[in-house]
Amino acid sequence: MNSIFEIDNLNLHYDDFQALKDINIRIEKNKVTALIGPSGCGKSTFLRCLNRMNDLIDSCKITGEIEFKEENIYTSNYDVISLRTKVGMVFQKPNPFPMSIYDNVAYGPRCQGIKDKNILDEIVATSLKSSALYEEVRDRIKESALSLSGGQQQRLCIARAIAMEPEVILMDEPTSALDPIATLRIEELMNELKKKYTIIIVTHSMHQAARISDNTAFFLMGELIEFDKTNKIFTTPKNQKTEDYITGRFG
Amino acid sequence: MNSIFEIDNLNLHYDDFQALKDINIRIEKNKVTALIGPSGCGKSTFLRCLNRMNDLIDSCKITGEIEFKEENIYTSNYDVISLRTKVGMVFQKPNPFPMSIYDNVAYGPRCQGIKDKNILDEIVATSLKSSALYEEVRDRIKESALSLSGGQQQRLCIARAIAMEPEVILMDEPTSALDPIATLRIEELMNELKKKYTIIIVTHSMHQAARISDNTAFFLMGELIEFDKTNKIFTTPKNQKTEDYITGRFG
Amino acid sequence: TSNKEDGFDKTKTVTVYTRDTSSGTRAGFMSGIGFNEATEDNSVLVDRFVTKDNTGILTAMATDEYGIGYISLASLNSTVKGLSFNGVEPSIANVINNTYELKRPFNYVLREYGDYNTIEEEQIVKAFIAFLGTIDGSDIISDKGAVSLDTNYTWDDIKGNHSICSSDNSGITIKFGGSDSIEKIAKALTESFVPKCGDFVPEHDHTGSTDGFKRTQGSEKDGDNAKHVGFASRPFRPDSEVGAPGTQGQLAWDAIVVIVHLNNELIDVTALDLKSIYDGTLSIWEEVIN
Amino acid sequence: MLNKRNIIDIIYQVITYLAASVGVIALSMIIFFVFSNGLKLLNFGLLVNDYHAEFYNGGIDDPIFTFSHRPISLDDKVFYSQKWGIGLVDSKDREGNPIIIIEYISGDSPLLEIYDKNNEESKEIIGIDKGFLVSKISYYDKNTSLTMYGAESMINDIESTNEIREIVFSSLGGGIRGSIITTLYLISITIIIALPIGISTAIYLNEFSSKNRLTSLLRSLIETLTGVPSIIFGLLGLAVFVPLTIRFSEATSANIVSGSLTLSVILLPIIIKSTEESLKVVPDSFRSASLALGANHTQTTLKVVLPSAFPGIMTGTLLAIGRIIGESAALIFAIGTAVKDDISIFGKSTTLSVHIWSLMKDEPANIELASTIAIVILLIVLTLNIIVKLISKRFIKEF
Amino acid sequence: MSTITRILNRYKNRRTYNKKEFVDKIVRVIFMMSTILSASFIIIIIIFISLKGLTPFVTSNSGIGSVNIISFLTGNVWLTGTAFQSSLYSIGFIIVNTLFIAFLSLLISMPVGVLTALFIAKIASRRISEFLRIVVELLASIPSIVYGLFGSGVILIFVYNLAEAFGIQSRGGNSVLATVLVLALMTLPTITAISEVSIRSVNKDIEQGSLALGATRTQTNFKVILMSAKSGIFASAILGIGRALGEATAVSLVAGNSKSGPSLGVFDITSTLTSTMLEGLKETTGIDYDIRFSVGLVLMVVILLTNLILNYIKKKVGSIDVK
Amino acid sequence: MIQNRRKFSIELENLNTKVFDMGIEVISSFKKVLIACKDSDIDLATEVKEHDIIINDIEISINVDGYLLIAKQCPVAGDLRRIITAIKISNDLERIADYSVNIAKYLIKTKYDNSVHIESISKLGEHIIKMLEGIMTAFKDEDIELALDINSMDEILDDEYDKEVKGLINISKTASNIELEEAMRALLVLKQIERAGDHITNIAENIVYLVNGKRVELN
Amino acid sequence: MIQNRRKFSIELENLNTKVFDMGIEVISSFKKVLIACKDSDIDLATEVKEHDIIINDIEISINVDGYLLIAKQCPVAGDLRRIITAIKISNDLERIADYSVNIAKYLIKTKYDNSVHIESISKLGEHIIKMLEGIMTAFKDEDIELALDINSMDEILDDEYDKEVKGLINISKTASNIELEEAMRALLVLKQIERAGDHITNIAENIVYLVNGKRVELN
Ligand SMILES: Nc1ncnc2c1ncn2[C@@H]1O[C@H](COP(=O)(O)OP(=O)(O)OP(=O)(O)O)[C@@H](O)[C@H]1O
Ligand SMILES: Nc1ncnc2c1ncn2[C@@H]1O[C@H](COP(=O)(O)OP(=O)(O)OP(=O)(O)O)[C@@H](O)[C@H]1O
Ligand SMILES: [Mg+2]
Ligand SMILES: [Mg+2]
Ligand SMILES: O=P([O-])([O-])[O-]
Repeated sequence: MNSIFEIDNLNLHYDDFQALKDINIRIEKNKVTALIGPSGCGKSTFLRCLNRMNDLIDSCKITGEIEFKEENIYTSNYDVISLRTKVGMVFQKPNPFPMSIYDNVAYGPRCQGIKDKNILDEIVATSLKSSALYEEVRDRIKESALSLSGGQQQRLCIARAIAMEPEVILMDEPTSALDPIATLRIEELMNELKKKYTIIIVTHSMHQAARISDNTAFFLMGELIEFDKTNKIFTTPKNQKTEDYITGRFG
Repeated sequence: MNSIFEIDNLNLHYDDFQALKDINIRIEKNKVTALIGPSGCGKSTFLRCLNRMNDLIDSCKITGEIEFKEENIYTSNYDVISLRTKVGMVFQKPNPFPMSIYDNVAYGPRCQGIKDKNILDEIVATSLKSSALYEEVRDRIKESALSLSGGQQQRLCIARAIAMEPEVILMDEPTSALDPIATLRIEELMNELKKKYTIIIVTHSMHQAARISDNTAFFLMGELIEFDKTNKIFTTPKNQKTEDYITGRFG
Repeated sequence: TSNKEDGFDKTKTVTVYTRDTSSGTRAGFMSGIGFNEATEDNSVLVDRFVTKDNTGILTAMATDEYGIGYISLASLNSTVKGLSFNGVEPSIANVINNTYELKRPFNYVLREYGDYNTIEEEQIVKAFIAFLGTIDGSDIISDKGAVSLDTNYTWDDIKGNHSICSSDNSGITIKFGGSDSIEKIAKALTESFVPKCGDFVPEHDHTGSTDGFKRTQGSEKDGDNAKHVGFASRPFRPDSEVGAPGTQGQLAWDAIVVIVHLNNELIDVTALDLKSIYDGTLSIWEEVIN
Repeated sequence: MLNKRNIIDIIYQVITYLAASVGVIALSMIIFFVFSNGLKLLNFGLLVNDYHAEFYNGGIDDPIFTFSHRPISLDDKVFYSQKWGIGLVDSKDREGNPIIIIEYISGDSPLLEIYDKNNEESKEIIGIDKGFLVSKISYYDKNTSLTMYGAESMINDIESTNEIREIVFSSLGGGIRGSIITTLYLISITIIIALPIGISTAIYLNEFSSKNRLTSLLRSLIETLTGVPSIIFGLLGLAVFVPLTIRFSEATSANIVSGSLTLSVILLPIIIKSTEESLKVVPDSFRSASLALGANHTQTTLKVVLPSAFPGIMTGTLLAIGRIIGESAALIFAIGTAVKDDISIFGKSTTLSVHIWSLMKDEPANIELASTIAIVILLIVLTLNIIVKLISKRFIKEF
Repeated sequence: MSTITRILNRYKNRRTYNKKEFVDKIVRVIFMMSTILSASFIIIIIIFISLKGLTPFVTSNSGIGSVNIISFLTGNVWLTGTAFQSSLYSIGFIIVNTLFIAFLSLLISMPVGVLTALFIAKIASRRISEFLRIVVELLASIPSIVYGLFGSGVILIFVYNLAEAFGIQSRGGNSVLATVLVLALMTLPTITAISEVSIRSVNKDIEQGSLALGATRTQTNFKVILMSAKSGIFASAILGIGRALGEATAVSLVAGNSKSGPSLGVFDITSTLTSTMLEGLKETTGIDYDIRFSVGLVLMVVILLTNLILNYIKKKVGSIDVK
Repeated sequence: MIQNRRKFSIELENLNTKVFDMGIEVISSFKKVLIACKDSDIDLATEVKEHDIIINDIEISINVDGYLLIAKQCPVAGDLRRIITAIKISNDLERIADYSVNIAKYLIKTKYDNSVHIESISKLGEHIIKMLEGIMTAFKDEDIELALDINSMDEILDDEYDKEVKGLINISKTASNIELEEAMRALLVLKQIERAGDHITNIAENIVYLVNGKRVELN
Repeated sequence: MIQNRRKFSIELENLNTKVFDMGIEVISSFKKVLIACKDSDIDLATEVKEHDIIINDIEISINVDGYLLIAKQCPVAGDLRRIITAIKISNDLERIADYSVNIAKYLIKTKYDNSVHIESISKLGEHIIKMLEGIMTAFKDEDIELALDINSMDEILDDEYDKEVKGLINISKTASNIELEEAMRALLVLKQIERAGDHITNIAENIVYLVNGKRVELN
């Protein structure tokens, strides 16, 4: 298995509360990995470990190892900023910056110090194309990103992440604020993207996980209950808890 | 067919924009009727016609007839306030008032002028029981409603509507802000409630409509494309547009 | 190039500080130095003069080494240097003996007799004015830094004439207003007079000399801010502020001191020099000091 | 590339920290200025004492001298008269003026016999004591001893005299109790007037009005009010509210009510704005929910919308109170500058900040006391701040 | 049918609804009256100020002659020449001074205030920011006279010494600079407080979005957070400039109250509409009194126009994307 | 706990019950047709033939229900297996019922006496009924062991049938026409039974799949 | 337009193709076994027998795919019908393949010459292949008309078989043992063909259901 993330014995505490318990998992490259589980089970927390967004939370303490491309990202001299350029993230609510569409996409590269107009233009165009947004916005690329619809905004956020040419894209419930048609669009998009990127997605919707992912991890109360091929999980899960959850018995 | 609402040639304009086009429909009593359709097709607008909540929108102009229990509700001397006590409503986001649980449920009856503590107590208890919340909150009925979880809050909103002993409950995407477990709870609850009330629910989720409703109406761009038994709609819809929509081809 | 030695550089320009045109101090000062045109007219003054209030001038002189300004003698303190005027040192003694010429009168004005709500009010006001003329009154005026007028009888001597003062007046309010320069003195006067006159209630609302006349006998005498007694820190205007006979009078003199920074070498200044400084003829300190 | 990025980053950081420290330092400097000037005068007495000193005119008819010696314990600064058995010391009052204080009076001093001269019949003994101020002593035979000449001269004068015509004692005045009370009155009355009108207006604009020309006209008129400088409000108060209160109440001049009315006008746009903001934050779904339950507009507004907007309105009110406390320009006209001890709402009196203003108008200005009052204002605002925070926190927590 | 149902139905069918709608109407009228009352004050003020303020232009001012409104608005000396000559009141230079000072003070207080707000909201530790927030809120409600006090006690000396260090002889520190500093200081808490609120209310999502793109904290703060809070920041500027334009007492303590101008050098003495209006307001009569209301009228117009312009810019800036 | 999806659970349960009931009906059909064979009871055979309509209806109803459940409830994992296996098992049961009907049809059509070969018919008949009963129990109890046991019983059926065929071929040279005809008729009946056995194998496969999600190829 | 669910549509398409391919395989099996009959080609028969494994695998794969698609995509309406009919048709196809295997097995087991009855076998064999080809075309084109036509062709099969049975019974009294045996063997082969026809009826039913969602009971 060609894994891009290798997580060993990951434990995470918020102050005294243990949010993740002894997680061991290997995330496959160029695959879509879905994280499912009931509310509060630690999906988002886990996801945010992978690009060290948890660093922002003071009370958060981490032990264990997370290796990204065979390098432990939780060492003190690891370059977090460059990690985040390699591991992009898309959030639950579309959160475009209040700037033009162009500036949104160019934001990341500019932060990296790229100033050349031509290069930026190309990055923006490519990213928008990859996120299947280009056709819809080409004529108003200088308009405010906030004028886009919810689904378009979310694709813009994906374009923004892609503009950094990351290797992994983390998505935390990226469609939960969208209507079903927009959701389908994003799902299709993920299907395209996985050819180039590794995608890890948190989703509340079992069926979304089933539809789009190659592998599925089921979390429960901070524990990784089951991790397997999605086909396996949704047809013949090994663990009764998983079965209970995906069939809606749980609660 | 024992219909509680009879809508004939309903047309609705927001200023120049026609949001509903010549709708004819009969809503069956003590059944769950689901309204589905893509975003902006007029589901909510239609729903809000039924208890004249559209009155609040200045630009909204209505023609056609809506008969509730064989009385046209859009006549000038029709008593809107009493209509709203008979046609309750539950909204997309759980919106309990920032008061205690008790006060939330007692709000409607109190607005009607009921002051007797005993009667109110009983109304509150009955409504909470009917909405399957009583057991969970009985010990903290005087606490703030905002301390409840999202799913509980939504059930509280249902209890609040039930407290008026309405005949119809309108629900506008009542579960779209909830997690899947809470959603299942609400769906179960609706199943109970339909024994006593007529329920009309707008939902974005085709599958929710399939799961819970007896009849389904499919709207598209302000038109009622198909209205039939849910079993029919989700297995063998008559209209190709309906099939396209429910199978996700549409968009 | 700086010729600064001992912290004072004579080649610098004089910064002229003045009160605004409505000020009684300014009126007194300008007439004292023979520059009457400047009383209510800024155009005759040197360019770029600075307009400040009393405190402003005082504090400015503590900072601005090259400034010159004027204040009431009562306000003079050790943070600035008060100059002799025409060779006479500014002191109360010199004011009393009339050698110090830079001064202005503190005046009062009453409501017209008969124009009071009650007879008691009128009598208390009369008693108060009488009190101003006693040694007890002038003691208080002196205590507050102004220069009192000559007198030789005490309140005890005349209090028999004012029977109103032996009754209980605690329900009667007497309103005082006018110049705010006189506010402190007026307050001290009423404070000490109140127990002597049946504990009437004094109410001080000092808003400026002009209001002194305006609110007792002028345009606002029947208005909401009407006063029983008004004060003015300047002579009443002969054209517009002439009251009924016996209702106006002087209660004290106020000496005006020309002040400069402590570092300034100047110790004495003449009226002519001052006029030249204020009209801009002398603009460099060298010209003044030599 | 990374290096350059780091450098730019650091530059920005430095700018931020620099600006923030300039800001913080400037703000702290003001606080420091206020405290360093005002702290020494701040004591409980200042807060509760009268502004006006109580004066006693003392007389003594036939003093009997016993010549008591100067007690050794007395400080060197104290000047002592053996004849009269009294020790005086120079000091300064709260406003910075020189005063003379009785530091010691011996048990057999003839001065203990002093009676109230204004009450000739009863000749009630005043009973002077340590701590009294002696503002002057006058004699039959020579010039009066005045405070301005100092304690030493007063002792010398008295020591050489056998008869005293009159001796004036007083309490220590200059307390700001009256101004504090006025300020509190003003706050309460202003809030009582402005809050209902402001909230009603906000409710009308936000909940009841339909979107038409008239509404937007009313709204812009009210917004325009924000741009009016407060001195103009003062003139309005003077021209409108002072006469109004005089016409319709026992008031005879500018008074607390006229001041409150003026402040109310100043506050209206602030209260309306902040109430509207907090009404806007109330989710529309609350309104819909209430209406859908068969409540009418009034019930919806009063029972649901207003309570939800409560914390916001509280904050707005706090802002308004801050404005009341800090306002001086308008009040100078609308309430006047008379400092009083007996406060009545239709009487004259003045607030803390006008008090500061008049102190600044004194010749010379009394910066210390002004700073002390500023400290008091700060403390009041701080207290209010904390109270409001606690209330709204509690409110938020509970509901 | 349960008893409750019966009771409820009784209530529901009691036909109290007409009464309810009637109550609605009454309440509506009451609230509308409040609104009209609130709105009427500005009209009263305008009428009142105009009555007085327009008098000098339309009457002969008891024989002195009416003031020429054009020269009043454009001239550059205030009451020089023989007193009470109607043609000699001019405030053109004062308008320039006022705007210049307000602009400069904003130039100082905006960056400092906004960055301080940024510091409080985003950089400082929780305790420090809590503390600073309280300090700022306190300072926002200190009477402006205290700022004047600070100005005359500290800033004048500072400016005087500063000028001296530059080899310039200032007029005791009374100057444009001192005025600007006092106003900047005075508006600082307001600007800081409001900007801080709007910075704090910037959606966390946006911040995280930026960080997740590999932007540094600083880049995030400057490029995204300030950008998103710009409408609040602008609102604070509008309020700040309003305060700066309308402030009278503090300004008159440090401006030097020049009578001619305009004063564009930083160490020049200056004057503002408010200080001019306030000066001797109580001591004057006739035209000399009324003309100050004319100044007040001009001040109101200036403030309103400034607000309009700033609001316009705000709208523009709100929709245009600043990089 | 199952609170959340009570309705769905009930519907699943109903589907299960329907399948089980269908099994009961099929068993009763088979029993009846065997009795008819034994007793040459044409009426009973006719009854069995007509009863087939009911069984067909049950199958259709299971299909419709299963299909609706899938469409409406989006089942996954065990739930989905249950529905799909219900559909498949009902299909097999319907086939099995058809075989009983086939036998009944022969009876009716030929109206002949089967008493000669009745022994082996009875024997296999009882055997198949045992298997049917067993497999339905296995289905009900989700008992894989039992299902596999039942499955292996099919071999006996096959052996028996082979034996019978061999016997038939053996006697065909010597036997009388009538004997031959009787034997052939018996063979046809036995053939139906044997084929029913095959379907039981299918059911067993489906039970295994239902319970543990594994597809096994039995027999 | 289909943009939104391209992946799903492709998967559905694949499933369809698999079913069609399976049909092709089954047809080829049948064709081969008929040739084997004609030519008594045991090798070919063995090949057919072994080929069955592949067909079984396809069926399993269709089942697995269908099941996964249901579990993962929550299909409704036409989509769901397509999956379920795919599963059902594959089941029938597998059965049909089994019959061809049965024939092959007989051939191998008996190693006898079938030339006597080869005519009717060939005739019915060609008929069934026509039916198979027709039904797969109907499936591919979702052509209900064609499906119903093919369905009615089943009657010919039944008639032919009945005729053959009657013929067999007729000759059984007079015919030689060998003749009899040949006739019986032919009968068994024909029986397989006849039963394959029944399954084609099922497929036709399923095609109707697939296209318009109606359940019909054919034959
Ligand atoms: N900053 C925090 N401080 C303390 N506890 C936290 C924090 N963030 C999350 N938690 C707790 O950690 C647990 C896991 O949270 P997390 O957000 O990862 O859940 P989740 O699985 O993403 O839930 P959801 O589906 O609701 O997003 C929860 O119990 C939550 O209350
Ligand atoms: N107040 C309004 N003024 C003008 N147009 C409106 C208004 N409310 C809704 N519309 C328009 O009417 C159409 C129908 O809106 P409606 O809210 O009923 O859609 P919906 O089907 O409920 O959509 P959604 O699923 O997004 O809630 C939309 O095009 C919408 O833009
Ligand atoms: Mg989460
Ligand atoms: Mg809607
Ligand atoms: O100079 P005055 O303040 O006393 O008028």
